[in-house]
Amino acid sequence: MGELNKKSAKILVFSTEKISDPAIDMAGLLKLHYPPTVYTISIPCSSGIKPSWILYAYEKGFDGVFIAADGSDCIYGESCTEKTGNLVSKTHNLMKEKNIDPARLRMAAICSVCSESFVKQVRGFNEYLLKTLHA
Amino acid sequence: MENPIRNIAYDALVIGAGIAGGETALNLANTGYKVLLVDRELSVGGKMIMLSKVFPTLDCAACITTPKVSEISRHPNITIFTGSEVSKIRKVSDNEFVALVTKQPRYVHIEDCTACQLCEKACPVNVRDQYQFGLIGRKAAFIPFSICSPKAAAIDIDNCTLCGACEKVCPTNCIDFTMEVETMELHVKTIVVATGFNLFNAEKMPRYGFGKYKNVITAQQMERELAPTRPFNTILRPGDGKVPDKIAYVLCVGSRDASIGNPVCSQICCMYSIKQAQLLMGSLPMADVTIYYINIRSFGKGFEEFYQQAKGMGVNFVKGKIGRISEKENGNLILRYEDINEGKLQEAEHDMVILSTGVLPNTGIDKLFENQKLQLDQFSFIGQSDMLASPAKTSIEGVFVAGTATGPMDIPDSILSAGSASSEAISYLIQHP
Amino acid sequence: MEVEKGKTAKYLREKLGGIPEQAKENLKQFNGIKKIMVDALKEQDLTVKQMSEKINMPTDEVMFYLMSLVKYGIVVTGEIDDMDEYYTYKLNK
Amino acid sequence: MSKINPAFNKELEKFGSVNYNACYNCGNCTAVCSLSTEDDSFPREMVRLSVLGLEDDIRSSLKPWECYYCGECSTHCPQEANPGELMMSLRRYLTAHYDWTGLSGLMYKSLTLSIIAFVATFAAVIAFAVSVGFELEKMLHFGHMFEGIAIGTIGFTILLPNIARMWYYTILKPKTKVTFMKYVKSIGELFIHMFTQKRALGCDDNQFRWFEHFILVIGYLSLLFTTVVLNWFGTSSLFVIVLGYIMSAIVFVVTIDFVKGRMKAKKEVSKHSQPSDIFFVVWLFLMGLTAFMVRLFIDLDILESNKWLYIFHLTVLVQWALIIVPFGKWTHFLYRSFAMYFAKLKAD
Amino acid sequence: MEKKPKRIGVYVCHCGGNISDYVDVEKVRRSVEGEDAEIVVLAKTTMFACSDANQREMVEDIKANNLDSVIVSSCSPKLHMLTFRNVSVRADLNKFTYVHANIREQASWAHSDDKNGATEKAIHLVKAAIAKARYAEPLETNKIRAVKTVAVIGAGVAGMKAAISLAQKNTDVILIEKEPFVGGRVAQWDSLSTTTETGKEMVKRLYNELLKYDNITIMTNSEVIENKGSVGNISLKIKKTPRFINATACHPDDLKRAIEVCPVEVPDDFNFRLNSRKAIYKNYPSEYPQIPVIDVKNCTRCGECEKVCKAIDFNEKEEIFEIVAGSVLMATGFDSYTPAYGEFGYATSENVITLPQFKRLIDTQFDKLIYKGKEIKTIAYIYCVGSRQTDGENTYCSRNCCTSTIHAALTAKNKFKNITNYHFNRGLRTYGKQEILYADSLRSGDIYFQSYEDGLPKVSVEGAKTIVKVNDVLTNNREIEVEADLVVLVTGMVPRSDNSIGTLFKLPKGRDKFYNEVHMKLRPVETVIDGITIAGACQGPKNITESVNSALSAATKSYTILSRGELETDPLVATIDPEKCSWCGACEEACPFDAILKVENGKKVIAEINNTVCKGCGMCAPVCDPDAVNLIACSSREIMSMIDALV
Repeated sequence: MGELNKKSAKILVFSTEKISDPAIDMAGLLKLHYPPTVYTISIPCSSGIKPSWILYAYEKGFDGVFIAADGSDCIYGESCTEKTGNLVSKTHNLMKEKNIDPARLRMAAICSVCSESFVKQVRGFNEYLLKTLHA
Repeated sequence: MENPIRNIAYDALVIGAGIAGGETALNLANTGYKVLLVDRELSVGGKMIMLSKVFPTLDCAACITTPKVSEISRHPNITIFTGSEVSKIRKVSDNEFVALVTKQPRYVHIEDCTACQLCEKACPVNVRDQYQFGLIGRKAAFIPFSICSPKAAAIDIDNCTLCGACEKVCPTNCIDFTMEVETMELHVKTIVVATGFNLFNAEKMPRYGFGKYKNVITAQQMERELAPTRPFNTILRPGDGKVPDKIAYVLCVGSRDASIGNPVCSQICCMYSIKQAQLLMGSLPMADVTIYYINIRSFGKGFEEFYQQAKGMGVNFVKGKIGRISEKENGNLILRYEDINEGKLQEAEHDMVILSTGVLPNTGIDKLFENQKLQLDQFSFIGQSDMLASPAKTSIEGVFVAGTATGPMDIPDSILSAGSASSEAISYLIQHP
Repeated sequence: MEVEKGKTAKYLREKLGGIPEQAKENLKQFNGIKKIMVDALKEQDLTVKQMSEKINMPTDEVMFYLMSLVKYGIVVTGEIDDMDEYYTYKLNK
Repeated sequence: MSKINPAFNKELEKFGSVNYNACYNCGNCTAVCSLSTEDDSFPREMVRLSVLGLEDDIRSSLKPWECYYCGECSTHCPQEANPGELMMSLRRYLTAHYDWTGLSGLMYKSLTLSIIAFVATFAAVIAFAVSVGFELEKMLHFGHMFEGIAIGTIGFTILLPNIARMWYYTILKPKTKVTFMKYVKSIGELFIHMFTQKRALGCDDNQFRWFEHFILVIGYLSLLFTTVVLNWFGTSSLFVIVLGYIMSAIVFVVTIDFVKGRMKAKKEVSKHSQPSDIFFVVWLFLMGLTAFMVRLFIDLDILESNKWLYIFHLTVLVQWALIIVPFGKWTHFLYRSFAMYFAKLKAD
Repeated sequence: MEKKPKRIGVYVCHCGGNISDYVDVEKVRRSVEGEDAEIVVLAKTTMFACSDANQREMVEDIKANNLDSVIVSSCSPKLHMLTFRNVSVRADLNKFTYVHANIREQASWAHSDDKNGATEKAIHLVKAAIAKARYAEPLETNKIRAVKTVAVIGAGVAGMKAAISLAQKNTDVILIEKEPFVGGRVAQWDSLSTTTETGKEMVKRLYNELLKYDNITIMTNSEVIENKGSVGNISLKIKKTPRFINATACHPDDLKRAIEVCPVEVPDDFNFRLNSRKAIYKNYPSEYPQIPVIDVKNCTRCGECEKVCKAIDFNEKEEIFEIVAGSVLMATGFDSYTPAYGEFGYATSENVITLPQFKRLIDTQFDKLIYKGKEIKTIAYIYCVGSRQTDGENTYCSRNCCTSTIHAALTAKNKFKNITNYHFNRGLRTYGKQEILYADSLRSGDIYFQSYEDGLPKVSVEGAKTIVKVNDVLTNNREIEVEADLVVLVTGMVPRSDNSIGTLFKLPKGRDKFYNEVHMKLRPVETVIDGITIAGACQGPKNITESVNSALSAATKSYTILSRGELETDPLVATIDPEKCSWCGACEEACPFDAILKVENGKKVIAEINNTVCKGCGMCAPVCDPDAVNLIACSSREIMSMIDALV
């Protein structure tokens, strides 16, 4: 595992069952590679993520958390974008309090066919994390 | 001993248990109708269950067929007869057909067989395996293929030496050579014909040397070589076991060709060839794969992108129909063609050639109907009496058609046409109680 | 007619009045080839080509029988040659 | 930049083309053709040029002459577009085009005109016979004279200018640079092809067809030589007499087989026979047969009482020399040989 | 609290090499079997987890080993989660005890470049699934009564066929059409290939059949403006725009005169703006319903029509209807691609039109083909305009245009004299029996040129002539020039530009921007939104037969959903911990479905979840300061233990 850590950062992705998860699946289907230390937990909607989960992930050793948000495609309504934004800023504040680099939490809207964008995002995130954390 | 004639009644008879027939049966059964599904093969699943993966998603074919197949085989409203053929159908009234079904003996009691394969081990016989398209042998007591359904052994009586070894080892005593042909008279209210298609027999084009040159195979055989339960456990050319590294696909073998009597485009060969080419590039990374085509017909959802993806992976696409194939001493093959882009005659050497054979009608179905005529179209596919507005209707009221029995179709279209036939059949059953 | 379970092959044999000639012939041939191939492999591991030369049989037929023997577990696939072209086959010990 | 002319196919239809518009450009015809090579790919190229009506390209092309019509391309054409027959009709089209008199084209396109020509020549022969009072000696003498004069006149006034025109269209006009030395060095090609039709051996349909053709050419040329130079009908040399018998027999026996083929129209090459093809073989047959009979009657000394036989022979001869040789299919024999020669000049 | 440890069974699927080629499945099996030995009482690998044989084996294993929960590690849950839930049910387990791990799309395929990495990831994913399974409890599904009514949106051939087929199955249908007339695209065509019936006749036939069924309500000029509820019980609000014509008082002659006197002229969209129509109009004489309509947007209220016709009634008001349907069938069709300004001379050359315009042109002309006062003799068709783009967004093939163009070209040739057709294509795609049409066209003398994407034809104007140039692949890449009287751009099918209905129903779109099905082969007409099916060309380019097939498939699916009258929905809703909650109202505010009630439970005021309304989105969870809200199956303890397993 130590070997791997040098190559790629550990990233926890919160994806959503109906929107961003299909995009991540399709990234696999199209063999768009990304670091294998990117793990996904799928939940119904990105606006249902508790800040405490994110903080817990850092505590346990994740280098970064990525929220693959529903964006405007959310099947539960348009308020999703705003609510996800709110919980992210709430978490950022909590992170600052705990002296965690807020840049270790990223969010992007991933639509159900945004495979390439997902891969680009996590690759970029991985590079950032490697630079800042394992330099 | 006389054949016992059984009289049984169902709401619907579905002839052919391929993907279209299976889907139709499921749709009808899920809305509460009793369905009889008849197939002449030893397993349901038709041609699709024998495929490796499917375009354009590269899902494994088994991942899509097997759950459907298992749902079909478990459904309380569906009765399956494998190894059986419908021999006669008579319409007796608006909502009644009488069908004669002949069931060939399997010599194995399916319900008792656990597919333990002990009989297969004990059997001394070796004959060409029809489910691997002759690439490898099988026993006379055998399980048709690993994902077949019903998953039970069968005895190939034509090649059996009746030594009894299988019986001796069978732990459940399910092998029974006293089985006889069964004939049944069935009463059904509606019929869905889903008898699928035949593939062109490449031996009818001697200039391609299929059957003579051992390294010229059909795409159906390559499909087996690529499947998870593949005969050679890797890709080898059947002529001498060499790992091929220069592979050619010859498209339109038996399609778009009036000179052999089939001017129709088979509409699936381009795509399955591109799919196989992608899979070959995956399993033989050093190999060159060339596809010789007239026009690439990647017209469906995601197909054009799939074609572009293959180009991106390095599959060569050459515009030009192959004229002749000749064999070299070392088993390699010389392909003669005109490279249309250059306007020049060319010869190319490949060590393995795959013929993408076309779709032909499964003939003879119209002969089953006794007192009404099942109309065929000009290509001998089953005729659609109202092709645009009711594609599943045939010339006989109450008889519907699903899948490739009406003409070439890919899997998604077959499934949609099965949905269409189911809809018509359900409406018919409701309107003719 | 009652036939004892597990001995029904005899019943059919009697009913048909013997064994189909073609099936018998095919079995005899297969057993012969199997023996020749196994004997050849006892001496050394062989590729399909080498086997073909050794037992004087066309390569495509060797391929069919040898692969069937692999399937039945009598023969196993060995190494591939330096050119990554031909596998050798050996007896399953 | 090429401007296309879709009306060309109407023109070509008059020369006997069949359905070539159906071509979907798969190249199968080129690929099954055993004479097609990387540097010389046909017939699809010719089909395409014809579909688009690119006449300049067609006129400058030698490819139609390189085809010996084995029919494989048509047998295997997935669109049943008949590329083989197209090549045949292109040869007729080119023949018409090379011919400065324009008569070839007229006769290809109009059967009536051809028949009129045949009837007119027949009438001329009768008129001549009447004018000499059906005197056998005079007729025989004239016949012999006619052969020599006709060969010379037709050769110099029609065939030679036409060959020159062919040269102009295929070599000069496309601005192919050929040195004089090359003309000299390559001349062998002309005679080899003229006498052997070597190229047709490449057709893998059957070697027998080439052999028949070869024997026929040799037989025909020798018969011509025997009658014109050695004066077969007038000679008393036993050698010449026997030679004439053999040669004429070869001509009519081999042509019987050809005629049978045309009639049955089973093979691809004879499915779409045009009148000009039929005239050619039938007249060749009649020439051989009547020549044979005439000499036989001379030897049996019964020609005097059967003058009509000679008149018939003379009619066939005159029609052959004045219609079929200059304006009919006979010219193919010449153009093909020159095409091989020109192709050699163009090569490299 | 802790009960006796769960007994969990784990299956690791090879997927016939799809997984096992990159992931060491045996290693995955060993690592979970070893570490969590107490609860993982069984760990197996299998060639195809989804095969019938393995399903049977699972049922036996569950019973023999007394398992509480099973995990299958295989492909995406979108494919086979339901398959394995059903396996659990057959072994008498509750379906919600089943947990799925995706080690194909998210491990073996995504990391096929790194076998070790893929294997490590797969191990973690399976462990996370085990962590989740630890807490998976049996749940009761919610049962809801299903309304046996289907709302079919769009009355083109697909929608009409679906409506007829559902009505035949004794299902109530509400057929909603945004346009004032039914028939969609097919009504715009006269000649159709493979039949002698015209498009208009086909629409007429279907419309007359619609009228036969009492259980079909046709609503034209109507639009869905609101969507609430879920499968089985979907409430729709429909806005019906008035026609301003009183159908009962209408005398056909008067109406004809009303149209004549109308002074307004607007571009006629039905004829693809080739000509103009009045503000009171009908697109063609036999159009259904057989009442003209007043186009309010363009009507100047000059009152001329009122003077000649009593039936005109400007007092008609917009109406709002509320309906309830059990399922919604979408058949909203497609738009034809509009070329960009200057694309192949579009809009810059006056002799350039699109294929739909050309088809309307042939239908409306007789004897001679006249366009802009000029007789047309030679026509150049440029294929793949707006399809198979290399520099645009539409990378897909529009499937239908090759055949459609050839059919139009042949129709023009047969209807008018001396027409010459030039087809500038990129490889003909007349698949299946349509190939015969291509062969016919070649035989009739049509000329085809082919180019690749890097050498598309160029259109230029020289005087009165329009010139098309191309480097023709079929003639050794030679540059060919053709003079044409008319250039027809073969425009492909694109999704409807007005996607308000898709937005309203939250329908996901595919890469091609058409509505996306769940799975092309397993569930080809269903969407991720339960109860909403899709049919026809709104799902992607299709011809009439294909549209009808998909419409009937969708009808079968919608019918199957509703036929039993009762539906089961997932009980995966939010829960409130009454100990922690002390009503602040934040959750109520966050809930988009009004599923949170304020109740008094005897001791204090707390929040309570209305289970039948809650959709389990979880928006209420993060806003709860005392952390009293959790989603079933996605609660903090599950997520956190999964995080533990993934690290």
